[in-house]
Amino acid sequence: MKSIALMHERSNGLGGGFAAYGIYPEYADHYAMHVFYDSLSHRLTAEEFINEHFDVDTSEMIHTRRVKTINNPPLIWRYFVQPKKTKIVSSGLTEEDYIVACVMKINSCYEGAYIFSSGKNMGAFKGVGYPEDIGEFYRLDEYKGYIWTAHGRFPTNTPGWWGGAHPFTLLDWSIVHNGEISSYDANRRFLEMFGYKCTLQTDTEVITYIFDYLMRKQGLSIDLTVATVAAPLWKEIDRMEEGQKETIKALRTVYSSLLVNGPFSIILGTRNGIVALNDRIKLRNMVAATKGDFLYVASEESGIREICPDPEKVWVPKGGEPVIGLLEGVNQII
Amino acid sequence: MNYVIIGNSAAAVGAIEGIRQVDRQGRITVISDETYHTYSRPLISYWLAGKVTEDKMVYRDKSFYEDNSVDPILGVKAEKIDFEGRKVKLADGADISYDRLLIAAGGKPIVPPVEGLDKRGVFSFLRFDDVKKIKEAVSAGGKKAVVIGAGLIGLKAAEALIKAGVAVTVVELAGRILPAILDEQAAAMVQEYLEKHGIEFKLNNTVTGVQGDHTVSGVILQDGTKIPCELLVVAIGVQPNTDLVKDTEIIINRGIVVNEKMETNITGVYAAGDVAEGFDIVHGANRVLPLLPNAYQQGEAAGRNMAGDETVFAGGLAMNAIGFGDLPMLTAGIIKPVSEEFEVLVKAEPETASYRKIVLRDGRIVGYICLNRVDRAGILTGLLREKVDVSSFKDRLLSYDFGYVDFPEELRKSRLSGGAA
Amino acid sequence: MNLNYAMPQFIIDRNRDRCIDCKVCVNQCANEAHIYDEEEGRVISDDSRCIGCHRCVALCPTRALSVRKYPLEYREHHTWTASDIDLIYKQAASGGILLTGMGTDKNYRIYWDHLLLNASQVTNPSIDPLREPMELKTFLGRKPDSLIFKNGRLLEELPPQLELEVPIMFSAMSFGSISLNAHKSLARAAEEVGTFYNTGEGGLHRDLYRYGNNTIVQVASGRFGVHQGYLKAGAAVEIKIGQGAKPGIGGHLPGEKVGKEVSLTRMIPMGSDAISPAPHHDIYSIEDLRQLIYALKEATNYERPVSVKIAAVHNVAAIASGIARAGADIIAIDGFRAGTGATPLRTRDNVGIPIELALAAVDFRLREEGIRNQVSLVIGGSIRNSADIVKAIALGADAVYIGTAALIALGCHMCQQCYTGKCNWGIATQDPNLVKRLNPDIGAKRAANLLRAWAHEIKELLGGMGINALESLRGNRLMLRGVNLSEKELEILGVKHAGE
Amino acid sequence: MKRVYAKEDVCAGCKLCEVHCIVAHSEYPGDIIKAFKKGTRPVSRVIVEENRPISFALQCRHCDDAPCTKACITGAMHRDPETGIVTNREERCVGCWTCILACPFGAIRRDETGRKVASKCDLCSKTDGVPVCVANCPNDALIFEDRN
Amino acid sequence: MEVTIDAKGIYYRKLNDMILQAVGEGADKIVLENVNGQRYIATRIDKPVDIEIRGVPGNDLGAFMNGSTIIVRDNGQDAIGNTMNAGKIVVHGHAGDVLGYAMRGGKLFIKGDVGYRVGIHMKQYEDQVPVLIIGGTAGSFLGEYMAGGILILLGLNRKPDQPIAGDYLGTGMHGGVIYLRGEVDKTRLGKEVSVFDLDEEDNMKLDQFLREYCDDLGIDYEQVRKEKFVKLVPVSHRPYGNLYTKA
Repeated sequence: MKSIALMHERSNGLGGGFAAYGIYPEYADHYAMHVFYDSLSHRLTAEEFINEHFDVDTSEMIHTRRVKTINNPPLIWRYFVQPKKTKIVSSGLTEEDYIVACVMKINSCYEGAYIFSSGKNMGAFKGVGYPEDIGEFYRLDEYKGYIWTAHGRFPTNTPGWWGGAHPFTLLDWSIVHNGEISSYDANRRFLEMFGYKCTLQTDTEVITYIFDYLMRKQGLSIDLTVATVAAPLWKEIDRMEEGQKETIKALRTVYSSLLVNGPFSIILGTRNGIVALNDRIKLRNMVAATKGDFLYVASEESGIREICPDPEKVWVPKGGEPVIGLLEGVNQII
Repeated sequence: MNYVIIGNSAAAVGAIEGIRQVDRQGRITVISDETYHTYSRPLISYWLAGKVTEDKMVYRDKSFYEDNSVDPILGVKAEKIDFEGRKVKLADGADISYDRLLIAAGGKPIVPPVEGLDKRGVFSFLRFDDVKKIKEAVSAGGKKAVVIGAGLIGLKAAEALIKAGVAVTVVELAGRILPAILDEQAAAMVQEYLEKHGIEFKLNNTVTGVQGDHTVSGVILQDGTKIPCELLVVAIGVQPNTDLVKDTEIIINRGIVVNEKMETNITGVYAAGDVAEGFDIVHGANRVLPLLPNAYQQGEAAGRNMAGDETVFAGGLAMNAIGFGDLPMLTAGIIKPVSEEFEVLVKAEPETASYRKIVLRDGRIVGYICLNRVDRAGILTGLLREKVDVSSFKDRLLSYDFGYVDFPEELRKSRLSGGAA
Repeated sequence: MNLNYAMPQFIIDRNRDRCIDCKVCVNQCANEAHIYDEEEGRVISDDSRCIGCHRCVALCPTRALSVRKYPLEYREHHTWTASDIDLIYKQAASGGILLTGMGTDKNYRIYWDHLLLNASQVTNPSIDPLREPMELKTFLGRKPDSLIFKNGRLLEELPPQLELEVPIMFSAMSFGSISLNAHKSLARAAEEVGTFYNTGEGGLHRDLYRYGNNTIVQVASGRFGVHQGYLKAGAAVEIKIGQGAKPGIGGHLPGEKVGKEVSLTRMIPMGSDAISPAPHHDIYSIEDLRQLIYALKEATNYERPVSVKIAAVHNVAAIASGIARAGADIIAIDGFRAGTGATPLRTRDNVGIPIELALAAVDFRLREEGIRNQVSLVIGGSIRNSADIVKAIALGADAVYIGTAALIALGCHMCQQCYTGKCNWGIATQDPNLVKRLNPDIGAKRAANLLRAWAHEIKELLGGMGINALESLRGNRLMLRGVNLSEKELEILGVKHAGE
Repeated sequence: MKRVYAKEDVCAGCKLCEVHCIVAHSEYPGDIIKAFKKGTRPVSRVIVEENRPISFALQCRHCDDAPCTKACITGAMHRDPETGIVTNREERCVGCWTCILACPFGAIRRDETGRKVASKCDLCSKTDGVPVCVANCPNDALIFEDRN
Repeated sequence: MEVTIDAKGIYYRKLNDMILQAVGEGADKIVLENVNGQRYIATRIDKPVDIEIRGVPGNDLGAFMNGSTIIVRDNGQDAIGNTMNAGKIVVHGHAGDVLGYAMRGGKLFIKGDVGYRVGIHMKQYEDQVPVLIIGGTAGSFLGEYMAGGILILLGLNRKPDQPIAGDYLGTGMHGGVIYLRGEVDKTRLGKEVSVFDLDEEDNMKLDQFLREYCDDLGIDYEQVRKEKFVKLVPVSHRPYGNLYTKA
C-alpha cells in the first residue's frame, strides 16, 4: 500500500485495487466469489442463480471501513462456494469452465451484479478511489498473503466504476494493467468465439481471458503464451534457429488474433506466482527487483524502494520479455 | 621501329592508323611524288565539277601527320628499294632506311595503244594534278571533250566536265556503259539518265586516232566517225603501279603478291592498296581491287602487322558507290553471273530508273546492284560479306524496305543485341 | 437497317496548331480512330471509332489531342437516360445480349467511403512507422484449433499456409482474358514484393512456372490447362465458383483470342471457344464442393491450401460457412463492384451485393459459429486504395485481392472494352501488336510500386491507430466508425456511428 | 561503350523515337512543333523497322571496327577513339553513299533535305546524357547500356 | 512388383497414403481388395501403375490421373476420370454421373449404363485425344460443352423402347465427336449438333477403339458392329459467337 501510494501521481482517484493470494487458507478449496451489488434486490436475484449453481459454504458482506474519500460503495459480498457436481456434469463442462460460464452469466445477464473475483484462496479488492484509500477501505492490513499485486488507475476509455478497477480476475487469474490495447476488438472478437464475454468494455479484461484461453484451455506454457501475447517481431523470428522459428511462427500464425497490440505493462497473478510483461516494443515502463526470495515488480523503481530499500538486483525487463516469479516448489505458473 | 611508307593515299593512311593502333612510338616516314597533303582521289571529279574546294579535298585533317608523328616527304619520288640494306633511295638522292616498309604506290592509268596520246589536251583522270590540268584547259577555252572509257572514272570525268560546262562524248569499247559494275538493263537506265543530262555515248566503239598537231583537235573512232574536241580524257582504267619494284626479287603477278598479312615475299616489306593483290572474298582468291575502302583496309591490316600485331586482312570485294546527279547506285560482288550455279533476283522500274538485282549462289548473296532506291543496301553487303544463308527470306531481298525485320528472329536478335560488329 | 442510331461516345479534339502529323496516334490506335490521309498529307480522326482509352492522348508528343464526351443531349428525362436509350438502339439493331467490361459503373453506395478510421491520441500513442517496426505479414490457410507442443517444440506441422509480406494479392485474371505480358508483370511483382498472383482459369503459361512460389493456380468449370503439374506448380489452388462482376455467369473466351500461346496454355485447340459455364458440372451442392476440394488436396498431396472463390450474393454468410466446413482453407469473396474482362451488362449492374456488407456478414457468421480461425478470408472487388484495405481488414478480412487496381497500375485506362480484345494498353488483348505495348519490366515495377506504396500507407494508418502488427487490426471493428449510414447498415457492418 | 539496343518484344511501333530524333537534330532542338513546322526537317537517324507484329528501332551500332569509317572516301565518317562514337562530319561529307554501301546495319541514311549528306545516329553526343530516342521511348523498348 | 492392399474400412486418405507408399516402394501393380466408397483413388500418384479394384470405388476415381491404368471389377460411382490427363480406366459394371468431366486424354471404358452429365467439357489438345466408351445407355446432358475427344455410346442390352441417351445430348458441344450405335431421336439433341453418317476415317477410329473396348470387357465385337452407327458433331466451334452486342 505504501508502495502504490508513492505512485499517487499515476492514478486519478477513479480506480484502485489489489489482488492477494493465500489469504483464505481456511477456505483453500472453495471458490471465493467477490461480488458487487447495486442494491439488495439485485443481490437477491443474483443469489438465486448462485444458490442454484453452487453449494454456498459461507455468504457474508466483506468487511470494510469508512474512508473519507470513498463514496457510494456498492454492496460488496463474499461467498465461499463449491460448484454443484450434478450441474457440472449436466453442463458438459470442466469444473473450471463451469465456473467461468457462471461468472460470465452473472456479469452479462444479471444487471446490478458483478463478480469481480472468483478464484481459490485468493481475492481481488478494488473500487473507485486512490489505491491506498481502497486498501484502507478493504482493511487489507488484516489479510496475509504470499502474492500481492496493486494498481492505481487513470481510466480513459471507460468510466470509473467499481467493477472497472484493476485487478481483473477470473478463477485464479488476476491481472493489473497499464496502458491501452489497440488490438482490443480483434482480441475480443476472437475470444468471444470461445465463450468469453467481454462485458466491461475494457481492454484489461481481454488480457485476463487471453491468458486463461491460451494457458488453461489451449494448454500452452507461460513462455509460449507470452510469445503469443507479446509475439517477437518477424525480424527476430527470422533470426531464430529452425525449431524455435517454426514454433513461434506457428503461434503467430494460429493465434494471430491474440497478439496484444499497443502499449501495455501487465502483472498477471496466479496461485503459483506472477508474470510481469511489457508490450513487445516496450511502450510502457516497468522495473523489477529481487531480494532474497522476494520478487518485486512496479512501474517505477521508487515503488519498489519504498518497501524494499536495498534490493539485491534491479533491472528493466525488455519489451515482450516476461518476468516470472514462481513460488517455491512449483514449476508452472498454473 | 622505323616505318617507311611509299605512297600517300588511302592505303598509306590506313597503314598509319593501323600502326598507331599498335605502336605509338615508332617513327613513320611517308614518301610520295605528289606534293599534296593526303587527299581523296575520288574527290578529284567533285573538285573539277566545283562541288568541293581544294581545302576540302584532304582525306585526313591538316594536323594528321603531326597528330600521328609522321614525317612526310612529299613531292619526291622513291626511285629504288634496297631490300638487302633496308633502304629506300629517293629521286633527290637521299636514302631512307626502314625496319618495315609498305609499298602503297597505288595505280597508274591504263593507256590504250593509240597514236598521239602524247599530244597536248590529252589527260588521264587519276590524280589531283590531272584535273588541275583539265581545269586549266577548260579555262583556256576547251568546249568539247571526248572521254575514252565509260567505266567509273570515265563517267565521273564526263559528269564533272559537263558540270564544268564542257560538252562530252564518251567512247566505250563495250556494248554498255559501266560494263564492270552494271548489267545491260541497269546500264541502259543509267545511260538514258546521263544522256538526258547531256552526255553523248559511242558504244561498241573506240578511239583509233588522235587528230591535231601538238594539240588535240579531235579523235577518229573505229567506225570512222570523227569527233572534234579540245580535250581527250583517257579513262580506261588503272593498273597496279609496280614500276618501283619491277625486276626486283619481289613477286609480282598483276599486282604485288602478298600473304594474308599483306606481307610480300620479302620479310619486312608489305604492300597494300591498288598496287597489291588482296584477298577477294567473293572470288575466294587474291585479286587487285582498286577501290578506296579496300585500299584503306589493306593498309590498316598491313600497318598493324608491321607494328607487330597479328592481323589477317579480312578480305575485300568489288563494291562501288557512285552517283550521277541524283541517281545513286550501289553495287557489289558478282553482278553478271555467267553460269547456272547462280540464282538471280531482279526488280526493275525503268520509269523511275529504279533497279534491284541480287545474285545468289548456294542461297548466299554474292553480288547485287541497287539503282536509285539504294537505302540500306549495306545490309546486303553485310550478308554477302558474312556469307549468310538467305534462303529463308529470299523473297524479301528485293523489297525496297528490306531490313533486319525480314531476318529470321534468331539471326536478327543476335545481330542487334550483341556487341556491335 | 443501314442507319445506325448509335452515336459516337467521344469526340477527338485535334489541335491543328500543335499537331505535327507524326502519325504516332495512327500507329497506336487499334480501333483505327486516327487515319493518315495520304492525299492531304495529314492525320484525321474518326470520332465514331474512339472508345476513350486515351492511348493517343498519352502518347501524342505535342499534346495536340484530347478526348471529350460526345455531347449528345437527348431531351432530358429522369427515367429514360441517354444510356438507356442508346442501349435499346443497340439491342434493337443486333438482338444480342449487352456485353461490357470492368466493374459496374452504376452509382451504388461504396461503403468504404462511409467508414472512417480511428487514430490514437494521448491515451495510447500512435506509432511512427518510419522508425518503429510495423508488421504486415499475413498467413492464409487453415489454422488448427490448437497447437500441440512437446518440450516447447511443435508436435504437428501446420496445415499449408501462404505467407504474404503485404496483405494484398493480385486476383484471378486468366491468360486469355489478359495478355501474357500482363501475367508476367503481375507474377514478377508478386515475387518481388512477397505476395501472390492468381492464374485465373486459363492455365499457366510455361514461362511462368518459375514464379510458382508466388502463384495461386485456379480451377474453374472449364478446367483449362488443369493437370497434375499445374496443380502442383502454384503455392495454392483456388476453385472458382463465381466472380463478383457476374455472379451466376461463367467465363467465355472467344476463339479469336485462342492463339498459339493461349492454346498451349489452356490445352485446347487454337481458335476454339473456351467456355466455362457458371456451375462446375461436378458441383451441384456443398458436399460436391467438398469432393472437389479434397480431390485437389489429394492431387497436391495435401501440401497446398485450397481456396474457394465465390461472388458476394445474398446469402453469402451461410455459403461461406458451408465452404469453411467443406474443408476450404481460404474463402475468397468477390464483391458486386468487381471487374472482369467480359460480362453481360445487366448481370454486372444488377446481381450481387457490395463486398463490404458481404465481408461483415461472413466474418460475423464465422465468428458466431466459432470457425473464423479455420479459414482465411480474402475479399476483392473494387479495392481502390490502401484505406479500403485497412477498412476491409478491420471488418474482418485477412487479405484482399486487387484486380482492376493492378491493371490500372499496368496502364489500364478503364475504357471498359476489354472484351473486344483490342486493348490499346496491351493488357486485355492477345493481339501480338498490342501485347508488346505492355513491357513486363515496366509492368512488374509499376505493380510492385503500387503494392509497396500501399503497404507504406497501411503502415502509416496502422501506426496512427497504435497498432504495429496487422493481425491486431483484423476484425477490430472498433477502429471503424460509420458516417451517413442507416441503423441497419451499421448493424450489418457491426460498427458504431461516428461520434459514438 | 554504351550503345542503344532495341528490345523488339516490347516495341510498340509508335515511332516516337523517330519523332524525337528528328527534333533533336533539327534547327529547333528544343521545340518539337517548330522542328516539324518550320525550316527543313531532317531525316530520322533512328529507323523503326516494322513488319507487324515485329517492330524495333534501329540505329548506328557504333561498331568498334566501323566499316563506314574505312569506306568513307573523304574522311568525314569518323570514330572518336576516346568515346567510340562514330559520327559523320557533315561538312566534309559529299554524299557519295559509300558508307551506305558499307554499313551492314543499314543504319546510315541519305539526307537530301536541303543538302546531301549521310545522316546517322550520333548518340546525341552533342547533348550529353541519354540519347533522345531512348529517353522518349514510352515503353523502355530502347536501352542505352554498355554490354561489354 | 505386385502389392495387395485390403481396403476394408480404411479412410480414403489413409488408403491413398498406403497406395502412394506402395508406389514409392516400387509397386507397379496394386490390387485393392474390399474397396467400398474410398474416393480419389490414384489421384495422388504421379507415376503410372496398374491398379485393380475389387469392390465399388468412391467418387473421383482417378481424378487428375496422369497415366495409370485402373480396372474396376465392380460398379463405379460418380465423377470417374475427372479432368484426367492420361491413362485408362475400365469399369466392368455401371457407373454414375459426371464421368470423364473435362478429361483431356486417356481412355474411360464403362461396360454398363451411366448417369447424367457424362463427358461434359471433354477436350482434346495436340495429340491428346480422350476416348470415353459407354456400353449401356446414358442419362441427359451427355457430352455437354464437349470441346474435343471421342465419346462412344453403344446402348447395349436396353429395353426395346428405352432411349439410348437422355435429353440435351451434345448441348453446347463445340468440338470432338460422339458416335452413337443406332438411330438417334433428334428431339433429344442440343441445337449445337448435327447428325451425320460415318465416313471411312470414322470407321477406322471406331474399329480401333471398339476392339480395344470389347477385348477389355469381353464383349463380342462383331455383335456390336452389326448395328449402324451415326455421329454427332458440332455445327460450329463458336456456338455462342453471335449472342453478344457491344454495350
